[in-house]
Amino acid sequence: MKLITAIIKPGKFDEVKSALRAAGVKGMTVSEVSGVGRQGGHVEVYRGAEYPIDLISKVKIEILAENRDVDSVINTIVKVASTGSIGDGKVWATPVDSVVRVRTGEKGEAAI
Amino acid sequence: MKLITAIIKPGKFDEVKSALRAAGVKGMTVSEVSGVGRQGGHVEVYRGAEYPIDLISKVKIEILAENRDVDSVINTIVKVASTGSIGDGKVWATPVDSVVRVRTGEKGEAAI
Amino acid sequence: MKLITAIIKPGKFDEVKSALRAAGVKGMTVSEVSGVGRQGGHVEVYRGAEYPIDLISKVKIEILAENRDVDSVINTIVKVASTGSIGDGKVWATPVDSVVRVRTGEKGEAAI
Amino acid sequence: MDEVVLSAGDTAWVLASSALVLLMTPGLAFFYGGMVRAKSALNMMMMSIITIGVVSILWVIYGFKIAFGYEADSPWYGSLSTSGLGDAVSELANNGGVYPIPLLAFAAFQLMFAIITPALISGAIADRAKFFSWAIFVALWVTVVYFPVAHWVFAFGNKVGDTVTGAGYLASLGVQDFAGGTAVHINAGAAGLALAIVLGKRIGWQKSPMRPHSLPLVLLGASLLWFGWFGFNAGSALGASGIAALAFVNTQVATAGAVIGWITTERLRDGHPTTLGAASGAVAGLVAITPACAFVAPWAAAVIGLVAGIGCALAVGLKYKLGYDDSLDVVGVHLVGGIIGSLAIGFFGTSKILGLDGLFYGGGTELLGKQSIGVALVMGYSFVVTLIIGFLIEQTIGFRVKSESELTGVDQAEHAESAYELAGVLKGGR
Amino acid sequence: MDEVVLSAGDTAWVLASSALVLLMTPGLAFFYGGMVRAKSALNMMMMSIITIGVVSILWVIYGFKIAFGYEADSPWYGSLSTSGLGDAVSELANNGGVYPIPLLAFAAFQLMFAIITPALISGAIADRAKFFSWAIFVALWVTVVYFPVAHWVFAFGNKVGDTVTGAGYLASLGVQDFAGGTAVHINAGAAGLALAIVLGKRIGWQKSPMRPHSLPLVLLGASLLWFGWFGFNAGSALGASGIAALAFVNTQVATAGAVIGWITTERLRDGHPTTLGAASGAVAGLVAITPACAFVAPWAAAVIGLVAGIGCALAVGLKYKLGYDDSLDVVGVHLVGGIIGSLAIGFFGTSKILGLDGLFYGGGTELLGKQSIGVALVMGYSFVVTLIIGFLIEQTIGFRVKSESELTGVDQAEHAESAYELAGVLKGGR
Amino acid sequence: MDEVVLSAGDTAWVLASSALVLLMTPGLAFFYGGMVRAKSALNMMMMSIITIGVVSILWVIYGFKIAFGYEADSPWYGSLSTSGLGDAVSELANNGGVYPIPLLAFAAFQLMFAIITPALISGAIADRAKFFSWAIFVALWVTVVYFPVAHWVFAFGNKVGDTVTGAGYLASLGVQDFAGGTAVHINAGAAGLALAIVLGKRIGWQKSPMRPHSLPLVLLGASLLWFGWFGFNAGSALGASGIAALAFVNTQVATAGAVIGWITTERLRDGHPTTLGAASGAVAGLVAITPACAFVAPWAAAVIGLVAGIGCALAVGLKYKLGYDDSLDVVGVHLVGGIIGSLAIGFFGTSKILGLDGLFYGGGTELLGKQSIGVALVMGYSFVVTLIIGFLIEQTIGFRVKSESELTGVDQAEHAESAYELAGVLKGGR
Ligand SMILES: Nc1ncnc2c1ncn2[C@@H]1O[C@H](COP(=O)(O)OP(=O)(O)O)[C@@H](O)[C@H]1O
Ligand SMILES: Nc1ncnc2c1ncn2[C@@H]1O[C@H](COP(=O)(O)OP(=O)(O)O)[C@@H](O)[C@H]1O
Ligand SMILES: Nc1ncnc2c1ncn2[C@@H]1O[C@H](COP(=O)(O)OP(=O)(O)O)[C@@H](O)[C@H]1O
Repeated sequence: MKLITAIIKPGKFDEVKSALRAAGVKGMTVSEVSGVGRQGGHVEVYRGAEYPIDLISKVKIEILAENRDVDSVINTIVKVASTGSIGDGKVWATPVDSVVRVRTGEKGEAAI
Repeated sequence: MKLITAIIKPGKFDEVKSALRAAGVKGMTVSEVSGVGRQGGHVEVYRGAEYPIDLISKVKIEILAENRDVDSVINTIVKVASTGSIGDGKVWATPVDSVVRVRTGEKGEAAI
Repeated sequence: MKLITAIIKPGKFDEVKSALRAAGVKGMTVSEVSGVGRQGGHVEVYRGAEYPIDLISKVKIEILAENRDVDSVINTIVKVASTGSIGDGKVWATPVDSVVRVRTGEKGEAAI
Repeated sequence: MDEVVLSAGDTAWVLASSALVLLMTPGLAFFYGGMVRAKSALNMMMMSIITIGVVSILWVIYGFKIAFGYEADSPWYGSLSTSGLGDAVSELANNGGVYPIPLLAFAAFQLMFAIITPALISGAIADRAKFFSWAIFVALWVTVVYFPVAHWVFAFGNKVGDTVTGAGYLASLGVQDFAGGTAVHINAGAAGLALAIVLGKRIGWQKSPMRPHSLPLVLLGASLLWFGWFGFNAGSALGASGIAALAFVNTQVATAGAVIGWITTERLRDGHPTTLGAASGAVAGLVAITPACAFVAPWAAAVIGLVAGIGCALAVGLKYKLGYDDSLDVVGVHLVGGIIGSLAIGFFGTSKILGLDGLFYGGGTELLGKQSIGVALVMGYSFVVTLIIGFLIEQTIGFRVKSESELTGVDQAEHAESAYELAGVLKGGR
Repeated sequence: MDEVVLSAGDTAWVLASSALVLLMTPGLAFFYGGMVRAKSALNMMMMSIITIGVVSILWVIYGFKIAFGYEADSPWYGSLSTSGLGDAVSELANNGGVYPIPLLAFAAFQLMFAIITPALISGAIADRAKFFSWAIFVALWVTVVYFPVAHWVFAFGNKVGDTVTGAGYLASLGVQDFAGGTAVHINAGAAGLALAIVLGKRIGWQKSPMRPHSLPLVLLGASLLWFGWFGFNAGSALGASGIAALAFVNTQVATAGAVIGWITTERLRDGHPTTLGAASGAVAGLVAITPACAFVAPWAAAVIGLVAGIGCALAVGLKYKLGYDDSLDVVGVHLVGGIIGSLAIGFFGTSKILGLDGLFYGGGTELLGKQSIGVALVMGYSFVVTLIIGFLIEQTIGFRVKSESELTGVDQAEHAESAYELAGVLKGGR
Repeated sequence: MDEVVLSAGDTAWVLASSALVLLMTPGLAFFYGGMVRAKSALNMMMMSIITIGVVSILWVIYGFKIAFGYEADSPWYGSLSTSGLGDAVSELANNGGVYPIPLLAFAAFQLMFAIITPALISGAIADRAKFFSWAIFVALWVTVVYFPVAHWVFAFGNKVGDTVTGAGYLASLGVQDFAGGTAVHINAGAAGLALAIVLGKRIGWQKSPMRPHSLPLVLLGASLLWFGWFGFNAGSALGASGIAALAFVNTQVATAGAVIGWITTERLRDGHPTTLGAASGAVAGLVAITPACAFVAPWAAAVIGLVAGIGCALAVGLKYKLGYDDSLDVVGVHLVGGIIGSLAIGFFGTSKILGLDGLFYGGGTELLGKQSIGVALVMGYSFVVTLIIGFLIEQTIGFRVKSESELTGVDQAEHAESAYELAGVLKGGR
């Protein structure tokens, strides 16, 4: 069992969600985050005072996946979320020791 | 040391927090997330245009716990957060290499 | 490759970000979270009814780092984010199996 | 008798006042809407909006005549006939004397009172009412409660020479209520209590936190109420006169006093003067001065405001002791404030202004006695009849939403909408 | 002829009305601003604000004379000269007769109409217009569309004895439009359609969700519009008279009817009565009663409102069928509502009030015929000329922002600002 | 001399104006409240609300008499006695002549000016003032600064035949200030500078970002200010006259000019025209036209507005150069705008309107000289006395919150509240 975490551009979220569902991913957990990276920010001006805004809005997707699905999930995300311009984001996978479904108490594969 | 992550229904958060405290958990980090899963969403209608809302509001709890406490923490969450209806959420545990308390620089068990 | 997660006080975020950049960290992902811990909350009163607010606003920073940089990144955060008062937060590191840059598909070290 | 001709100045003031009083109902929607949680803010506001819709239509059909008709010559109701307002373009207002303003201006002004009164009640049943049932309730309630009660209090009848026909019961008795302490606030407050009992407590009441989701919205609502209330009170002079100016000054001063009274109470009791307290204090002061605004001197208005601010700040705690979930304190603010103001006339009323002396000006307890009758009659009638209407609706089409809907938020269940979508990314993430 | 002297009462009402109508444009800004996504809320509101700026200045320079001058004695435009308003302190208003109000009060009142009309159009091009191009558009549009059309409809000319010079074409024809069904709403609605065509559909239209980001803001806007509209309609009597009171009552009743009409349609069609529907219904009712408000009886106003509420609720779906992205339904609400109201005079107009009988009062189809001419002429002229202006701007300085800016949000691109910063921690995290 | 009888028309306009001016103070609360960070929005707004409370009460006790009494026959203050407003129901206003409006209407109208002036000052000390200390400051400041200064400027004394007693110093000198450029705006601006110095810079000033947390709220505030300002300026005619209409038109035109002036300056200097700039420009224009609105022609009003828009847009940068943290630019907008407007009378004033010619109309520099005296006297007095009051409070009960409270947010520390709870789940997560 792995946890796949993807940071992507907000505008790509709907597409990625659909693609993942089409690829058989049944669930995911999503949140709004801000990213710092190579991608530059923008400047806002209020009454002449400049505010450099270097945090950029991103969407974070977390997906629990069985080991055999990890690569295909990552590939799907990379393929759909990529625009080729700086700031497209990262995807990474981390090991998971155990998973439980709260509703039923089912564990492991059965829980996702 | 493990990191326990739980995705639960927002309405259950207060109860879970109290139960964890009662069970001796001293700290946790909480955020608002949206979930996609088996649980259906709802439809909103604005001037006749329908918007299917398939992201559902959830609360994410992250708890650093010593290995020996992991099972009991997970069990507490599953017990309290379960309503028996779809969408109750997941709990998972991942390995942690090291932990530091920012205030004191204490490491490992002493840090949580 | 490791994922370093830091929970710090919001007021310290700007300083930590600058220090990390100065230390060569090129990217990070940031979100707003709420913390429960030793630090007490406060009480709000609305029409005489008291609401104890025990969730405290924190900032969560996630940084993918190569193994050799992990300690220095953690040390930087601990040094800069510490005020010496309760609630300064935690920093922890977890193992990462693989990382991909969405834009290019680059993997591992090249991806961060 | 000289012929009365239309006064453009008086008409201008009454029209402006009517617009101001209309604005109070959206103001109330924001005041109430900001006080509930984000998940039921829309429903809270919609209860006010639909009230404007329903009452305006009924007013034109028969409401105006039940309240201000005198043809039936009854102290309890006006005439039971259609309003026929359409032909009234060149008629002047007639209510215990002929006023130099168009009858339609009078009808418009009084309509706004008939709208805000039921809207006030909605605060008692926040977060849990079925929208359609609320609309039905409003239609029934104005018909059997507000329209008649407005007749009792505000209808001074048709005066020909010295003969007056069709004046309302309390009006003929000499109960004083300049702008609606009994007919509007006590009436709504007692009804609020009844409905809070009918619908019962919200799930999690006194357990889950139910904080106001937007205090700026609350403050906006209170501000629009304050602004509009100048129309409510000073407009009730039905002309741009010295009495209107007195009512205006008193409205301002009493409200100021009540703001200070409420937040001082909070400072002493809870440790901090709050924004919600200031907004609530303003409304309490406005309520209390409403019946009295043209009968007392400005210094007395300040005192009445101060007393109302302190009194209501203490009264809103009652519900926790007595165990009814009057969610947004319709009882604590409108019933209590209305009673304070109505009785205050008995103490502070002065003959220098309107020929009536209260207790403090040596007028004895006669006026106070009459005021008490007005308070008791309206309170009792409104409470009992509302209880009956409420139970009828609850037993037939149901008044309260399913508990599941209440938990998710009544906005989604009743209106299929969310108040805010600020993130812009995770549509409906909440 | 008796000399006409200034009436303070009439002046008071017209000044108050002018202030009320000014407030409608910020009201519109909030109504529209709440309906778009958070990332373009500021731009939406700024389109209204700059309209106030541009039109006010042009009005003083030449706008007032193009609309209300009679020196050129043309049915199509007033005089082409500078307004010279500065010297007019003691002149009374003159428009088909001398009104006992200062000419400057009349000029101020009419200015507010000239402001809100172009502002209404902006709803059709939400989320994608260059701010500077919009400002240029407004300047051109009022000059060649609004000012002349206002002359056609609202200029009753200079009456000396029985001779009238310089009255507008539709005014002399006997087309009735009390407060701007043709000149304001049909005009803006047709222009909105033209601009929606010029700018094209938003990226992701009908695919990405584009939910209102703040319904409380929408409701605030609708409330201020409603409140201000009493000045718009009842103020159009240019005095505090019985006609003003009738217009006032009708405005209230029609709006109430339309709220009920719209949300009932929603309830039946979509399953839920919504807040956006109630707000939209209110505006539809206000639009529809605008031309008719002083010509019909209150019961008819309720019917007109009801019809407009239902009609506009159905009409807003048209754009999906016909494929133009009229983002905030300027066509569905203002064009359709304006047509309903303008034609309604032909049915419900009654001689009991203004000497004109519509079809339902046995007046035959004559009035209806005239009304149709007014509707068609204004609609056609506005649509064609707006199309030309729009294309001219698109071809020269460009009217639509880059698609990248549209995706990030036009607020950042055009104004370097974000509407909200509620988190307070992660500045600009969005 | 004919007996003066009450004019219902004039009274209607003054009452409506009083309500409009009251609304300006909540408007200011939103304008300021939106501009600060979410964590101190409530405190910002509460400073305005408590000002309404404190000043209204003091006005009734003694304020009105200090400002407008003439019994002491002093150019520096009115009478030092209780106001006794309660008996004044049938008295007409008397201020350099008898006005046909109730004295109480005049008192209500002027009260609203006494309220907003200290409220304006609060913008200079955003995010860091103790609430209770602010309330004490307001009470002291109106007593020793506003009430006397209002006497200097606005009190035209008691005229019997040709003898005038008790007129204010600047009024008798012939310094012109129609609606409060000196008494209100320069007065508040100079006081704001003094308080900004007393309280010192906010922690993190010019380092941490301090972005407005809600521009829609800022725009709402600016809109209510604009709307209410018609009462402020046109109401200052104390009647519904041609002068009122001129003041109305000029108010609109100058504001439009200033919106354009400010955002054009931004476009050229910073690259983008902003919403905050448009809102700020509107307020700058309103400020600048205030003293001049009844003395100049509309074209001149447009020019004054344009100059004020540009001038204030440049002036708000001064604080960064000079190093005082006038947080919301009370100096840059009110002091600078007030000076521009007051001096503008010396240039653009025209005898065609009020019998006074400025420099550009060949009247020489006499008027300009008098205006300069008015500006200098009010500015100097207000600055010095405010500095003294401010230091007194700081040294005794303390004026600034603890730095810890400032960091967490003054709302929590002073009011135990949070402005927003939109999430609804993680109560108090922020
Ligand atoms: N080392 C890192 N650790 C965690 N998140 C990162 C890291 N580097 C980048 N990110 C995330 O990825 C996003 C995109 O990174 P960026 O460097 O801007 O572009 P790209 O991925 O195309 O090279 C950032 O906004 C941030 O959220
Ligand atoms: N594969 C997954 N990875 C990450 N989070 C998931 C996954 N599946 C479900 N979730 C989270 O768990 C929540 C509940 O899942 P759902 O399938 O709706 O119900 P249940 O857990 O009762 O089967 C989802 O809303 C989502 O936040
Ligand atoms: N066991 C834990 N698991 C996850 N997060 C924790 C844990 N304990 C504390 N935290 C986070 O760290 C923050 C600070 O912890 P706290 O106990 O208040 O102070 P300190 O770290 O100074 O001892 C908390 O607000 C919470 O966000």
